[in-house]
Amino acid sequence: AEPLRLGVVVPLTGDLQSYGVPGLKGAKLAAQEINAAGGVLGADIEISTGDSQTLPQAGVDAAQKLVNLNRVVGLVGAMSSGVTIPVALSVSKPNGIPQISNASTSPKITSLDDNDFLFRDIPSDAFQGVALAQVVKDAGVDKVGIIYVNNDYGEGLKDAFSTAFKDSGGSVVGTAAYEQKQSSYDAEVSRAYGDGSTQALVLIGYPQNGQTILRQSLEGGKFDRFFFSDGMKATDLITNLGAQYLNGSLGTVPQAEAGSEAANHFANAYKKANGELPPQPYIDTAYDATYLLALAAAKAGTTTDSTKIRDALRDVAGPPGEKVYPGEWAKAADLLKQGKDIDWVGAAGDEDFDEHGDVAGTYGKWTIKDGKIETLEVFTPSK
Amino acid sequence: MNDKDGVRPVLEIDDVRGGYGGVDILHGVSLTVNPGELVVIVGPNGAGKSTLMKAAFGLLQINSGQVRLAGADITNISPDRLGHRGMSYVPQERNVFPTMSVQENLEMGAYIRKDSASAQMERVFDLFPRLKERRKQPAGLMSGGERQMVAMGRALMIEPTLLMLDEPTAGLSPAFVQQVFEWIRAINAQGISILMVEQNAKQALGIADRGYVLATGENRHEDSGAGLLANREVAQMFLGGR
Amino acid sequence: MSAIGLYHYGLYFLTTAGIFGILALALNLQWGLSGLFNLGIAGFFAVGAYASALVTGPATPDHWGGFALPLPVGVAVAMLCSAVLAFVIGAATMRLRSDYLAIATLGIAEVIRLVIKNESELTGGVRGMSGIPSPFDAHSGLVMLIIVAITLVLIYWLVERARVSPWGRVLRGIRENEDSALAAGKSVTRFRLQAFVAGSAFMGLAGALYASSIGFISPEAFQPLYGTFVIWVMLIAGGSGNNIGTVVGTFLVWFVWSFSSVLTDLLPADMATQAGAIRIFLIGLLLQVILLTRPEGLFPERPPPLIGRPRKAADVDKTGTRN
Amino acid sequence: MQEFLQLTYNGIILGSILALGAIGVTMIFGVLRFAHFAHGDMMTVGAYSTLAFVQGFGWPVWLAALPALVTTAAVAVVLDQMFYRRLRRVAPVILLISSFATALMLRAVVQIIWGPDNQVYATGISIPYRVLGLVITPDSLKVLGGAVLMVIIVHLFLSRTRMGKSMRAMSDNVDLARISGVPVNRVIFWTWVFAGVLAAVAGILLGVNTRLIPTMGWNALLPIFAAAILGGVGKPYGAILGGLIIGLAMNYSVLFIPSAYKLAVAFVIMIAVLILRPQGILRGIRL
Amino acid sequence: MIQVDNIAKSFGGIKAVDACSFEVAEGSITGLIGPNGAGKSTLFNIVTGFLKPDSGRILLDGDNVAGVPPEQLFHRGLVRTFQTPHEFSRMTVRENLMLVPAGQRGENLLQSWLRWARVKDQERQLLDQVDDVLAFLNLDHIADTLAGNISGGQKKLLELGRTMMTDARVVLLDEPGAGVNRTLLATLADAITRLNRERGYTFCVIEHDMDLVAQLCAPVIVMANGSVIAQGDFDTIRRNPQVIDAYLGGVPA
Ligand SMILES: Nc1ncnc2c1ncn2[C@@H]1O[C@H](COP(=O)(O)OP(=O)(O)OP(=O)(O)O)[C@@H](O)[C@H]1O
Ligand SMILES: Nc1ncnc2c1ncn2[C@@H]1O[C@H](COP(=O)(O)OP(=O)(O)OP(=O)(O)O)[C@@H](O)[C@H]1O
Ligand SMILES: [Mg+2]
Ligand SMILES: [Mg+2]
Repeated sequence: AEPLRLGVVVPLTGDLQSYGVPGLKGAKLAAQEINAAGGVLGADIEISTGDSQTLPQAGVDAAQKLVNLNRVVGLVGAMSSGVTIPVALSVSKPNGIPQISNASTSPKITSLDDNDFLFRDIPSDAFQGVALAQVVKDAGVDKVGIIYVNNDYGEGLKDAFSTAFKDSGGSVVGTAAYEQKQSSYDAEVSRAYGDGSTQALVLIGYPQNGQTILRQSLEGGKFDRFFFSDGMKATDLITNLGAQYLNGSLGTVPQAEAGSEAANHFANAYKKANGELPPQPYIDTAYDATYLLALAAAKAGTTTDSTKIRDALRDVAGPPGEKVYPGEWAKAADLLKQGKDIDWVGAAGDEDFDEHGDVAGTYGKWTIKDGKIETLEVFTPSK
Repeated sequence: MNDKDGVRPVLEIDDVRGGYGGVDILHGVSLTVNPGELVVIVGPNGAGKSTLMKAAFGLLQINSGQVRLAGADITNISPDRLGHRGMSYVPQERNVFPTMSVQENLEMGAYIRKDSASAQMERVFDLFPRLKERRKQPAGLMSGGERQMVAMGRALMIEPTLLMLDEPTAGLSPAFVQQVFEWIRAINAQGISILMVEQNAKQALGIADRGYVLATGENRHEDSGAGLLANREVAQMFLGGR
Repeated sequence: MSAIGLYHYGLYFLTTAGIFGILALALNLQWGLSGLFNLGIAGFFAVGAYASALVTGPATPDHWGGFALPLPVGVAVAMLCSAVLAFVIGAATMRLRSDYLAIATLGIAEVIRLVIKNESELTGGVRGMSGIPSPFDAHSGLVMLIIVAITLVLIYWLVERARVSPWGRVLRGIRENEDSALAAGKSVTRFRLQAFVAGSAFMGLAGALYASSIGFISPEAFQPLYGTFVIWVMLIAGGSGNNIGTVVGTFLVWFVWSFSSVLTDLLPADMATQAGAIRIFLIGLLLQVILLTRPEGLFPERPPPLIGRPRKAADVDKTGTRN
Repeated sequence: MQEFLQLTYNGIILGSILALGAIGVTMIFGVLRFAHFAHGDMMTVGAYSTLAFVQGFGWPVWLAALPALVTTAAVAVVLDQMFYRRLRRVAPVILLISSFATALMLRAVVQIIWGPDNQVYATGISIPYRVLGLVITPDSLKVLGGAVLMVIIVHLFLSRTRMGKSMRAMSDNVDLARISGVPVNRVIFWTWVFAGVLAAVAGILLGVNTRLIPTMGWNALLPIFAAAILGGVGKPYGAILGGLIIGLAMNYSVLFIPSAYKLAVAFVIMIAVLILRPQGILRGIRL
Repeated sequence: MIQVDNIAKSFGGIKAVDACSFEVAEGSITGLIGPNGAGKSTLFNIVTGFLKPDSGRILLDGDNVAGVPPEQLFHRGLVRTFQTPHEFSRMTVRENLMLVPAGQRGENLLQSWLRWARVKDQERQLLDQVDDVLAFLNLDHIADTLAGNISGGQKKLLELGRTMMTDARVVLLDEPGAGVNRTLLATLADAITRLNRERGYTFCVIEHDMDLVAQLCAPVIVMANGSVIAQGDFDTIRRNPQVIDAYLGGVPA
């Protein structure tokens, strides 16, 4: 049969370039596993890559080429909503190509008029903000300062967090947005520190600059207690900064309810294929997205009809059906062949698409203990 | 005039052709300056006089022919090496460093000197007292004539064996023109050879040992200064007749 | 690769190149003709895009605007906003040396981007603006291409005529020597301002078309250094001062930019992760080669034809200046 | 007051890094009359080549910096020989575009070799000193020391050699400089060596102060240009002042407006200076 | 026609022009001479609006125009040349001249876009006019050369040519003769005289070539150190000991 051609649009250059390659590796890992386990309907998955250069124009161009010239039937990506949405509007939607973003958390995507071709396997940032507020509150902290990355991810989380946190009686003393291009963040730290009554810093961002912000917070003696969003869940951060400083810090991350088995499988498989799993988020989601497209193709019985693949996405992603986990391609393919229903539980979570193509959030609460990241519990934030 | 038999010319320009990259401007020009000589080039505007000077000083692509300094081939040599060989040159246009002060301009003239140039600077200041008054003023803000003085002064900061001047008196007041000519004669008398382009042709040829008339990139006439002045055709065509 | 895929990609490619072409022509009006060193292209482009999106987009609680007016209105508003902005900036900076104007406009573009990012009441902030309509809902289809193509031809015609006209002559004169232009009674600031404002208005127009063709805009689309530089590269590679060159340069550079991935796709699989960087490296190298071999661009500037006289083979001296 | 002092100190640290970058930019502009857009990426090269020696041989940063300075200077000279030298006779804007291309290439090379992720010279944080309630970290002192040292070297270079004057002469009138015997090519060579060294030091200090990523230099370029302009282009001492002003202004700005506008403040100041004092703040001061 | 009334201008500590007063009478060819740095060019810059005087008045037809910008003065018939040629270097010699005339329709962008035929008409006439000037100045063979690539003397001629492209009433020439070949200089002098006689141009000429001054100018004004030290016809001036001392340097002109 025809190979299943999938396209991955990631930023390999430009501002968010450090997320591109790991995400790409995640997608490729899934393809390798599936191909090794017999492929989709007997055919291999072929992954083509497009460099979004972190720019909407370039991202759309890359997607156009993937769809029109490489004839891919499904897209994974892109990173930021600023690229994901234009790609969906000018490529996926008009060409009828299912697109699963592994990283865009903007609430805008939920309501986007995309003819149901745009999905994402990462929850909208509205949920995580609530989860994070709950974690902070449960830790007995009432007054916080927030530093967030000034993009749609950061702002969305910050808004959701602040609202939820205030609703539960907490107060936000200082808030500062940070621009990724800057090299020093003392001023932002001061601003978040506010009048000095803050008990902890809530840091919503990415490790690149997050590392600098933490360092300057610690060195400046302003904060020594931290709460992190998923973007900050990174072992690198701990080694670079020194474990003792981050002991007891808490964070949230979208995570599968079934516990960490799926995630562990993924981490091990990644390690085997590419070496240590890097700190960046959105690798597991890229992996899941690729799996989901492949499962949908297997379910739809076609590697070429993108609309049918889209139609099958919800079936394979959610209940009813037998749960299948990362690394269980052969089993899944078998079940599908027998006409049975399956329910994918991914490395990053349950990944059950709702009517908007969004996934609900269950969140892991993680902490840093003796230089290691440990998951304490998985929970559904109470609205 | 010296007897030059057996003496090597200071500067020989031998059948030089060249231009600014496109068409040739010089179509085989030849010229000689013997030691201690004062040679003047005259000719209509656009004849190629300045071009010839630039060619001699390595500022122009020479396509054929040769330039020799004291017998050594210096064709297409880089201009920053010529100072060390005793050549000094005042271009017609853009001949000062506009944002540098008068004094700094003069210091730039002495750039290749190893020894102190202060004595020479005093001499230049004696010649052009105005420059001394204005030693701190940026050269680009000087009047046209004052700039010309700076340009001359700069070239005199080394004591060259060959001094090349492209219209040194343009824009100078009559008193200065007179003075500059006298002074050119004086340094020439010290044994410095001089090659000079002038539109003040009568006066220039008056003090010249020899003169060349250039037109449309070719040699037209060559004679002693007095000889050219006496030449009716030259006077009619190139010196303004009267 | 299928024929239909090629066709669709072709539509998209040409539409995008056409929008870039409008930007490059506008820049040629400013730099090529008038020596106005505008490094704020992305800013004017962004203002046009947002202005048009605000008036043509659907009503939304997320930000101001959303009047759902037709595209021509959006275009007009875009041009007006960019022009007004250019006028304000220009009135303050037209006196500056060209390299100062460059850095000033570069800074202004960055400020504009930050304002767009942070004033979310007005612009939707980092979330961007979605649902920007395009005529007949043809975001990257044939209709959009036709609209862009017609606009490109029109702008070409306007800029070319401006170039050969006495107006262009005055501007080239100002570019060469301000004092002389003043002594000839030309109001340097007024002419410059006209060129700056007209060029910026065209950039705004390009922004409006871009917003309409892509349907969603966010601050990321308007990176000052990046967005601006691509246009400069197009202009210089094609030949600044030469409108044909500008358009050819645009298409060529965009082609190279876009299709350099074909080269890096040939790399062995384990190099795939470096492919993006290698591609950028190749783009840089190619640009260098163009500059080294054709420093005046593929089509160097030529004095315009004498419009009052039937064309004859004007043998213009094209040698470089050395003194 | 306390906070103000802290912002001042932090502003000076940031400012001195910007200043080093700006001196390089301003010197290149002074001699060759074009804005060198690859300067930020030369900083990146300096920072990463230091990292290579730190990681490869386990050297301390200051030692690893030495070969890195040489490397960066060599890169600068090679770039000049390969590209810029051939474009010197054409309009400066061509050089500017060429340097943009160079910037793309350098960044790509760094990314190909070292990958796109965060890197650090040394892990852990440095325990700060507290002086009068002011938080002063050892790293920031290193940055300050490095910057001051470089400024002294720049000063000696310009005042003790004829380079300063040669550079100015060339920027005024290249042909006349050559006529006067200025070895133009040599001056250009040394300008690039020096610019390379300055860029490398700025990049290393930036890396010490924060971390290394391939876009670090490119992202620092705009404020560096702002600093160079502010000081009056072509004036190294002005660039130092410009860097400090930009650094301080960016830090103080958070007292008044949202921190996301920090960079905008740098530009608004710069533009205001351009309009009110187009020659930069330090018109009178010369090399 | 032009009255310079007690003008002063200094740069930093340097008094370039100091209490300078004189008059350029309508229809005259007034010579302005004086040692280098006397302030002649500075005065021109003030009269033509390129510099603002520190004090004093410039009367043009009785109106004080001190500080009026140059482009406006041009439209009042005041035209100048520069001492160092200010050509438009990357434009052809012909374009350098075509640019000058005022009131060109095509200078209005909208007219250029919308009324092309009329713009074209006007260009046609302009070209003929330019051809005449080029022929007159012996520049016709280099009409299509870029002005940056012509010789120093040719640039001076071009400078003069630009003043011939207008309906000037007063023309201020800053050293039109410097660097111009003597043969051509005679032609140039003729041209100035003819423009003066036939078209009624008033001239004010800075010049260091005494032959030219003698032939052309009456009256002659002598400046030194920023103010007028003598004026009158050339023969009187040349015998003025002060002038000889400051300027002529004992040369019998
Ligand atoms: N912008 C300026 N800044 C400082 N000094 C200036 C400036 N312009 C002119 N000067 C000085 O003012 C004096 C008058 O200059 P001006 O150019 O008017 O002289 P000039 O009479 O035209 O002389 P020349 O015959 O040499 O052209 C000179 O000493 C000159 O150095
Ligand atoms: N930079 C240049 N590029 C191209 N052509 C040039 C350049 N400079 C001069 N020319 C051409 O070369 C010819 C000779 O010019 P040159 O400057 O040598 O004349 P000249 O004899 O010095 O005249 P003048 O007495 O007017 O100074 C001129 O016709 C001119 O058009
Ligand atoms: Mg000449
Ligand atoms: Mg003068």
